[in-house]
Amino acid sequence: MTKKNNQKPGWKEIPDGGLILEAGNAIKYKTGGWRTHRPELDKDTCINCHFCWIFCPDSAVVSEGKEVTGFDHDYCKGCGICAHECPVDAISMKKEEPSTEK
Amino acid sequence: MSNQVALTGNEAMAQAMKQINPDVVAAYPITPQTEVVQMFSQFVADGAVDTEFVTVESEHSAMSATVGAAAGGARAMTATAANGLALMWEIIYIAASTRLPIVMPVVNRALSGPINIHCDHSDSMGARDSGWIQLYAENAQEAYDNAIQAVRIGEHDDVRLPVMVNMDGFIISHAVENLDLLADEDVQDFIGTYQAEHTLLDTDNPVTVGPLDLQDFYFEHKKQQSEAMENAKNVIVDIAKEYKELTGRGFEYFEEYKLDDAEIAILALASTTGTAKAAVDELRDEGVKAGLLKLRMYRPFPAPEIAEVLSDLKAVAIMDRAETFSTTGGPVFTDVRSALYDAKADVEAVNYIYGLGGRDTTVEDIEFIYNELQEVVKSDSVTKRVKYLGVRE
Amino acid sequence: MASLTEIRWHGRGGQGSKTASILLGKVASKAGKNIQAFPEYGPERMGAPVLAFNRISDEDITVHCQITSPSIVVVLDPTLLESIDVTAGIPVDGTIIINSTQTPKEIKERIGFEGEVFTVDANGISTEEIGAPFPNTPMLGALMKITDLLEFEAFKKQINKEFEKKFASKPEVIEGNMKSIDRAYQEVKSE
Amino acid sequence: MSKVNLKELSTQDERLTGGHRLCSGCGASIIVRQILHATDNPVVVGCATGCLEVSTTIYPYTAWKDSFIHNAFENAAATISGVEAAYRSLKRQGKLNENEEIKFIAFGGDGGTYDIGFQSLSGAMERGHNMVYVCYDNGAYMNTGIQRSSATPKNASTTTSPAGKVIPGKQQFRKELTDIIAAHNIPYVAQTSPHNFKDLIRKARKAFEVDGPAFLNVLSQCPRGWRYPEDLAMDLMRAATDSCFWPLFEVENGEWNLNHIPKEKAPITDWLEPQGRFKHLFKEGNEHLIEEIQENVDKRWETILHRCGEK
Repeated sequence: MTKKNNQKPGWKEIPDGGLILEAGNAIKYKTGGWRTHRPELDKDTCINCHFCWIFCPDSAVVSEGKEVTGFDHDYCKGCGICAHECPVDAISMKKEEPSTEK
Repeated sequence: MSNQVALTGNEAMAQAMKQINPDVVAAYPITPQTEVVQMFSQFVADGAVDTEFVTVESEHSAMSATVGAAAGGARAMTATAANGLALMWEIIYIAASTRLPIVMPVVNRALSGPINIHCDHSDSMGARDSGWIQLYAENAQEAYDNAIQAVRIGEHDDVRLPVMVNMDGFIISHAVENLDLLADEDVQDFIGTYQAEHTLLDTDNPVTVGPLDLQDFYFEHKKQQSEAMENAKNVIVDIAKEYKELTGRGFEYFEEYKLDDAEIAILALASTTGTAKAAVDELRDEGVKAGLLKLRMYRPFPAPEIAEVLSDLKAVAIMDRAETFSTTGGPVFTDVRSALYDAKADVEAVNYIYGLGGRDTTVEDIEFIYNELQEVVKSDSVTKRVKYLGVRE
Repeated sequence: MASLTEIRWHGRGGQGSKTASILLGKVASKAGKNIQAFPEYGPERMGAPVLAFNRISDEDITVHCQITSPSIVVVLDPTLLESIDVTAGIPVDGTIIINSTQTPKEIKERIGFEGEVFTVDANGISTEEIGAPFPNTPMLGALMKITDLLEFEAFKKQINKEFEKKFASKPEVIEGNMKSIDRAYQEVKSE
Repeated sequence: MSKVNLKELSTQDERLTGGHRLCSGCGASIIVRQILHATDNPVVVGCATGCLEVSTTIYPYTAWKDSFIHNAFENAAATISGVEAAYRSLKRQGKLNENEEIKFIAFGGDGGTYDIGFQSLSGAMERGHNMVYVCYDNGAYMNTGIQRSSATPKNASTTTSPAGKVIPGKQQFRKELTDIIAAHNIPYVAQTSPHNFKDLIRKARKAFEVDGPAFLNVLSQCPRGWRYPEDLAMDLMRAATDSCFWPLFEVENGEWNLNHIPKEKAPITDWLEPQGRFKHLFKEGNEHLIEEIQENVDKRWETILHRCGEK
């Protein structure tokens, strides 16, 4: 048995039947690393229309008090739908640095 | 406390379901189980139960909806037979692995094809490794008793597994016999109320049921299931004892019939064991030391216990009302023989495949097996390990 | 098993042979007997020849095989004699009761049976008392007369209760059925 | 019903978290978010086997903040039927909080809805369970690698209906599941698309409100199966509705209503051309295939116009 395998909980330590009891714990799994381009918000241009927010597949557009404040880069996969749908071009897609391509 | 009535096996099973009063029943009719669904529908129509009855469009959906209901914290039941059980196949594994204490009467019938509506065990025997507890009954009384105990067994904290309550199609399901029913309140007292530990409907504690379970955890979940099956053995004994205190009836893993001093014996399950008792009685009158082991609990399989009671015999015949087509015998045979191997018992074991598709099995047929066992003992040899009882050449 | 009585019912689908065997079983059960009542199941529909069976005993009944040598055979439809061997498996000291306007002697000759034969016009009785030929309940009355399975008055009292359950929605037919039983009990003919 | 106001909606809690493992630019999670923003009630979500299911609940993680159940591929509707039956039973018996109303949703892809789950869906709709069934229709079995379904558009190239030397992709037109579900005479049936979030959220609200079953058929982009630049997803969805390939309509208690009539009906090539799965249609000699698709769309659109009383 590999050491890695031993670090995970054993059969006595996990709930029966494959149940997951911690709702929404997928936030512990970060998907931001999948991204090749990151969205960047120009707050001055933004009109808070929230199109980016409603079209985000990854619940990664942050809105606080009805105001779009930016992106949660832990989860954003960089699809760019937000940037494309922004009616005022307040979002630009920037290449992730360091680039994954060497 | 109890009252004797004359009911068909199906009527008895419907009564058990009514007295259990499940929160949800999702079921689809299939011969020979149909009457159970019909009678239960009438209980619902008359307001005799609190059950939400889901008239699904197939057995696949019957088991699917029952899984949903049980995951929602309901005491949930369904019932089926033969091809209906086969159509549920995929979901019976999910019911067991999701650890849902569903109780399901199965009115045993041959699994096609060619299509046949009569009794054999090819339906439930095929499901023997699905992770369900399986109980078998000699008669309507035992089927009724098993159904009530099944609720407690499945819901027990150490178990939490679904239970299949088997009853022979037509032979028991459609025959009127005497039996004692418990009073409704005694059934309710016995089974108690059900509180699932985690349910979809507990909105304060949302739960995810049925995730994608990959290489890193699936194996652990299987180990849990296996452990629950192991635990079921003690739980089944405890509940059988408690039920016997209440009713004076019942067995734990099996019934030993004139087995104490027996030299030859038959191991069988379900309705044929009643016929076998008559054969044992007749042989005993002739001075033959014949005995019978009637298996009630087939899953989990009580291997050491069976080996212990069979070890002092000279020869045992194991009767299987199902084929495996492995060419090495029926399912019960292979399990029993393997148990005897572990016990290092010096007892010849032979297998009789019988009664497929409802073929009648008479007292004379069973006496024939005992006679052959006597030959095995006398000649100290087995000419053929697996035989078909009464098939035409 | 000395007290065991095995009965085979012959009828046509729809004539009530299954119902008769179940009624007999339930009544005998209430009288403290151990019983079985079961039909033979096939794909038969209305009109096809069908079978039903009873076992009645003071001892436990554990056997679950079919009945192949009944001591009593009840035939609900005389036309079955043309196509079915109703005597199959009956021992020589067995009994046949048949719904027929013929005499037992005539039936005996027709079927070549050595044992006892009884006849009763169950169709005639039920037509007069219920308004249509329902031979099964009169045949139960005849069966009570010629066997000592159950005490007749107790049988009637109990079967009346069964009818009350069975005919809860049409109580008017109970009286006709009870009269049919009484008349068949009186009118069943022996040699 | 109040207007769909995104600023207001943005103050609600997110009920599908990030950290799920759907593809970048997937339509399914956008649809789920829009649906869940259409109700304030607690929900129980059922899900057919498919992309959404496998990607949001990989043990030991779940992206769902509400209760969730996956049972198998073909039985999401039957499974939710059972949960909803449990809810009704337990509530009737006083075993649940009587002031809390739970909504029941089943999600399925087109595989789990049009095909293998069709019987279970039809049964659940006929029985009248109080549930909202949402089909996210991306037109193939994307989860297992883009195999054709009965929702796959004609001539789309999939891995089981590949465009080859003699056969130009799928040979059948897609079946109109929305119409079939409407024929179940349930209280509410609608077809919608996430690019028109106002339409989708309004329809989801109606679906939650009706007493009895509701069905939403939602066009869902799939960058992998459709083969287009993923940021252009919503343009593509607009092309689907503007070309009338995917009409937005609803059937409320048997009454058909059209919710979007394009100012100028776009040619079907606006929808086909950006997608790699239709690339072979634009080779010389395949013009007749495009014509045939256009004719089919025109005919369907006429039918819809008549049904919705627009003609």
